[in-house]
Amino acid sequence: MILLLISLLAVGQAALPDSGAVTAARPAPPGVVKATDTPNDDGKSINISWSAADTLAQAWLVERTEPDSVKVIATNKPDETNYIDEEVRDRVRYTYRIAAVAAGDTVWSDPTPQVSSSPQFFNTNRINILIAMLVFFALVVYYIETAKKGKNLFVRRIAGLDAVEEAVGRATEMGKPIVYVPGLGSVADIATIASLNILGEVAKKTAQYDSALLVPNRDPIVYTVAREIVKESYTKAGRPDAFRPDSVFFVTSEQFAFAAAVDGLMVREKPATNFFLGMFWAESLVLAETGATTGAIQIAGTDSVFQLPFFITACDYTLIGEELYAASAYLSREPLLLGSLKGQDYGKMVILLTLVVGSVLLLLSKLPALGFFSRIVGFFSTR
Amino acid sequence: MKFLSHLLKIDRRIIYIVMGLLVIFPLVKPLGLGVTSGPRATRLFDAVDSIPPGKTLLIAVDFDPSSMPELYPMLAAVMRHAFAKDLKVLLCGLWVTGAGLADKAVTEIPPEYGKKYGDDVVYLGWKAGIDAVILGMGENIRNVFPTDYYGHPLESLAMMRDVQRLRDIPMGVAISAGTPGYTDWLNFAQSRYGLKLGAGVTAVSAADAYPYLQTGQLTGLLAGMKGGAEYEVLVQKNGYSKAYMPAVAAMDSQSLAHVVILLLVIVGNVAYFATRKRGT
Amino acid sequence: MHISTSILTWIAVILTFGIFSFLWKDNPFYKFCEHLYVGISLGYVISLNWYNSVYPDLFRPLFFQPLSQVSLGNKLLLIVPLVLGLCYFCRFIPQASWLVRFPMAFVLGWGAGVTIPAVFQTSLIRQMQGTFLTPGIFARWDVFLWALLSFVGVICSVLYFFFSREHKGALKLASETGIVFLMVGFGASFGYTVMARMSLLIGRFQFLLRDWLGMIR
Amino acid sequence: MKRTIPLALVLIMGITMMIQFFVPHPVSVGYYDLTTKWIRIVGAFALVLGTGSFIMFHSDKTRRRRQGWGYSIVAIAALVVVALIGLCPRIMLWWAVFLPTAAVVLGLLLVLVRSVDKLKRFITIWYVIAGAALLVALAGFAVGVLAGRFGWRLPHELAGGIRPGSILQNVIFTNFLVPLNASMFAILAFYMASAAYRAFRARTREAALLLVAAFIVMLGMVPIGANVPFFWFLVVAVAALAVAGLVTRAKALFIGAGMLAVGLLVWLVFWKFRIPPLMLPDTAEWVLSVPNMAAKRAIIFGVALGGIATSLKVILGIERGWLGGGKQ
Repeated sequence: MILLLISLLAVGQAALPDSGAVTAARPAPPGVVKATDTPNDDGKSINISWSAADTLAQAWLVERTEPDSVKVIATNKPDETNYIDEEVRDRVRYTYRIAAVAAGDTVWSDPTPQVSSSPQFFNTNRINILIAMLVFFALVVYYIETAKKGKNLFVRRIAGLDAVEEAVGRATEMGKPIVYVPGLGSVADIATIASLNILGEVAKKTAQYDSALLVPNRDPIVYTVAREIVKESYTKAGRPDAFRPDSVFFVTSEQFAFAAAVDGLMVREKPATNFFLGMFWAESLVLAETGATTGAIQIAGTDSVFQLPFFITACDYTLIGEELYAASAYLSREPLLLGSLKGQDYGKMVILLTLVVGSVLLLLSKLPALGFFSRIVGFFSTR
Repeated sequence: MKFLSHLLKIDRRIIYIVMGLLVIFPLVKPLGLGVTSGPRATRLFDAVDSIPPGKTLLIAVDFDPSSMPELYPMLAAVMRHAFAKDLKVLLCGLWVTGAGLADKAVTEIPPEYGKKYGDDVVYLGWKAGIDAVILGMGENIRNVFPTDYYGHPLESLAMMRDVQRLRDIPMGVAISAGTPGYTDWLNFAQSRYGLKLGAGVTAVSAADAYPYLQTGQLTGLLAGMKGGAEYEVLVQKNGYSKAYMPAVAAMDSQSLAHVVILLLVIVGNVAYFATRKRGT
Repeated sequence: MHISTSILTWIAVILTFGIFSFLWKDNPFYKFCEHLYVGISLGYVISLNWYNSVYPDLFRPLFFQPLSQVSLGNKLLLIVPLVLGLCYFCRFIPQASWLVRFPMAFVLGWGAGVTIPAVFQTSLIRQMQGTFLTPGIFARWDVFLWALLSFVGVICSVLYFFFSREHKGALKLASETGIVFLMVGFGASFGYTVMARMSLLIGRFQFLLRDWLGMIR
Repeated sequence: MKRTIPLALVLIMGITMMIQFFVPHPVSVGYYDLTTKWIRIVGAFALVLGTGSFIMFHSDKTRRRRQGWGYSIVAIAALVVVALIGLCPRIMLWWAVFLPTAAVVLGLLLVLVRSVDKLKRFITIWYVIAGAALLVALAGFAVGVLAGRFGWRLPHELAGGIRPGSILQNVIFTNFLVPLNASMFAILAFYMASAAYRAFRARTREAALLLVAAFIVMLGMVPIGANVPFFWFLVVAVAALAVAGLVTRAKALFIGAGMLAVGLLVWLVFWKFRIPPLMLPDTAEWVLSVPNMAAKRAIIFGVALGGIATSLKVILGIERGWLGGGKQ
């Protein structure tokens, strides 16, 4: 698209028409008249553009000649020197003429070469998106495959996990229970799945230290999955007998009723540590506040940007957005999670690299010699 | 220090009562603090103001009753501005629960300017399938909305004759309370069909709109009830409407409420740090 | 001060106080209002869905409009979404509950296929274009300073969420500055959220004072 | 068979829609229009899932008499009545009021009958509700047909179910849905107030920074902060830091207060000892359009890449959570 424009302008300056004797009133016929099939469209449209030879013209007439008819199809205001004709049929040959109209005089330009419209199979404006997609898809698929082949991919230990360790330890010393809320989302939410992975880890610790664990749920499916995970963790820690089935329970599906019920639980049980990991909505405020007033250490983690500010101020440690996914990937070592996390990580690196290199080149484009670098910004425009 | 630790034990219901009274008081006895219009609201106002008369302004009603206090004054103010400028107004919505609100606006506001339904204002109604609706409107509005919200076929409405698809509409204003909302109009209407877009959002999602303002994807932004009040003031100052301004009336309470929250946080923190020093 | 006499406004007021009573204590009146709300909103959505989507787009063209208006080809094409839609009902028939996967696959596949390019276009390519440092930043001292600050802010905030290397040395410094930007960003959202909640409360009081008690205009 | 075909369908739909994005050819545009129309219809049917699980959950709670089962009846009754009033094309208003009450009375009668032990075995409360609902539906349709034939015309605007713009829709919308929905969110303001007092603490450096940014935005965005110079805001901040340092004897707070005070002095000198004219709203606007914009843009990149990766895994069949348990 850019190349088209530049070639148009260049040609425009070179071949200025030298019309014959020009009477004062008669306007010169329009300069270079070009008619091209509109690029990157589904056909049936022709782009006509021309340049004004002088400023006398008060209007432009656009005339189309087809095999069987000649018709003036548009009158444009002086400043509009292009027109898109959309009443054309594909594969029919047309020619166009433009007239400059001024004070009764109509001076016609010579007709353009024959042109016909046709649909294109690839939208050249969107090459940048295609490249970005292919690069990122390659990264994600590559890392998921390597993770599946068992190659251990390095993921750094999230600071939040040390806080989890320390919080469970504190609860055991004080002999008080731990309340773990796996969020209000459903199994389809990524944050809920990440929270359930971390629940497995916390349950293993409470099994070893034999401290009480309470897991209230809002979604029936999440409830059943959570109970399986806690049971499995207790058996893995070698304490299947210590698992109390009623420690994982379903409360209600109404948002605020659930928050009120968990508040009641926290005030009654006076837990040493509260975990709020998963998907939360406006009720996060109610939970975090009551938890804070009971003096418990609170660790939160969610990917919902709206609730993060409240968790950050009301809780002792907060896993922000993707840190929650990274923590669950680190703990579960599950190839699917590790693979896509690494793929996104290096996707970010590609973005940052492009931004830095692009910016350097763009700033250099101020120097006369490297002017063409300024085309980089255009490459990132979207149509 | 004993007083401070006692301060922490205040029952939450006392805070509720204090909060309620402080919000009600300015509603009954206005403090008259006045509203100054910020750059983002003025930018949207100028964009709508620059639309030539007779052209159509698209307004997307993507919110529900729970965000009515913040977003309905914006809808009313933008519609009053459009009618005063003799623009045609085309309403549609991606939220099912927003249908009643658009219907209320279409019945209450046009009569103030003697505008007739069908000639000056049309409400297309709500359709399921968020991106499908916008993309469908891009190609041809009729195959998404064969009839308007009240069942009249689009051909029978005079105003719809020169509006076939999104390209025929110079500008749109997406008034949205979340998703689906202005991001979908950006993703599908602007990038594919080049629709110039302004947005009115609830205060909660206002901060997230700034990246789109900086790239120029959004032309102007109204943020929360304050944004509504700013637009109402601009519409009134330019003599486009003398109607009652609910958002401006609420601004005094809004100011007082913010100051109360600030004081609560500061006092809470002072009391917390003081007593924590004693190792409670 | 003239209290409204319309029974409908009184219903709205009673329901408002029903929900507000939850502030004092969770009580039967609140539970009644909350369950009423859940039931009404779902019933309302069902009827609107019928009038705005299912009836005009499917049932009317398929069953009620004659062949003169809707060609046989289009009618056959409409059978596909009808069958897919009905599969949703099988979710509650134990043996055939797997049929619900077909409409879900159709919707999920279509959604993912449309969203991916759109997200690349609007959230990635367009936002990257806005982040580049262009020669335009040398216009004025503050334009240059804030453009540089935003650029550094974006880079460091993205690096904070980088998990493939330990945060040591330069990466540690970058993620430290990143967290500062993130916290200011969350602070801005916090401020706006407070503003939003207050507006909603003021809106409710405006309803009570104006439509019910008639104390304000 | 039960897993391979859905996975194939998700793959085909995903790939074709992605390719379609790059091909402007009329065939691709035609394919696109067709699938968008289908999606709108299938999307509307998805509501069946939500309604179904809602009714199952509440009816199960009623049958098992779990705590609060009475409210579940309210929920189901509200759903049935509003849905029926909405869907019946020409139900007349007083029929719409008369029939539900008749159904409820019938329901109560059956409950009484059911409390008699003999009958308990074969009439459960759930059948009562189903019976009442069926009765209302049949009566509504029958009346609609009869009204049509015998021309029992009520004033035009009273009839028409929840037809867009009909009187019934306004009544249900403005007097039931609006107050409930709006009040449900309005009580959040009260929670905000009590949480502000009892939970929002500057526990860590990050939380303190968050609260300061929040204060600037909150004051800057309301009329009361309109003509407050940012300079005074910083003076208050210095005082607060100093007091906090005094109370907790934390050296860091003192250093912070000192550095900020020096900064203020330099700024004052720069403005030749006049109060710098930078107002709070402009500072809030700066906080929003520079640091906040950078942070939110970084979050947009993260969320976009995360969303794309998840969508890709769904299309390629790597992520199969949505298939649900299932036998094979």
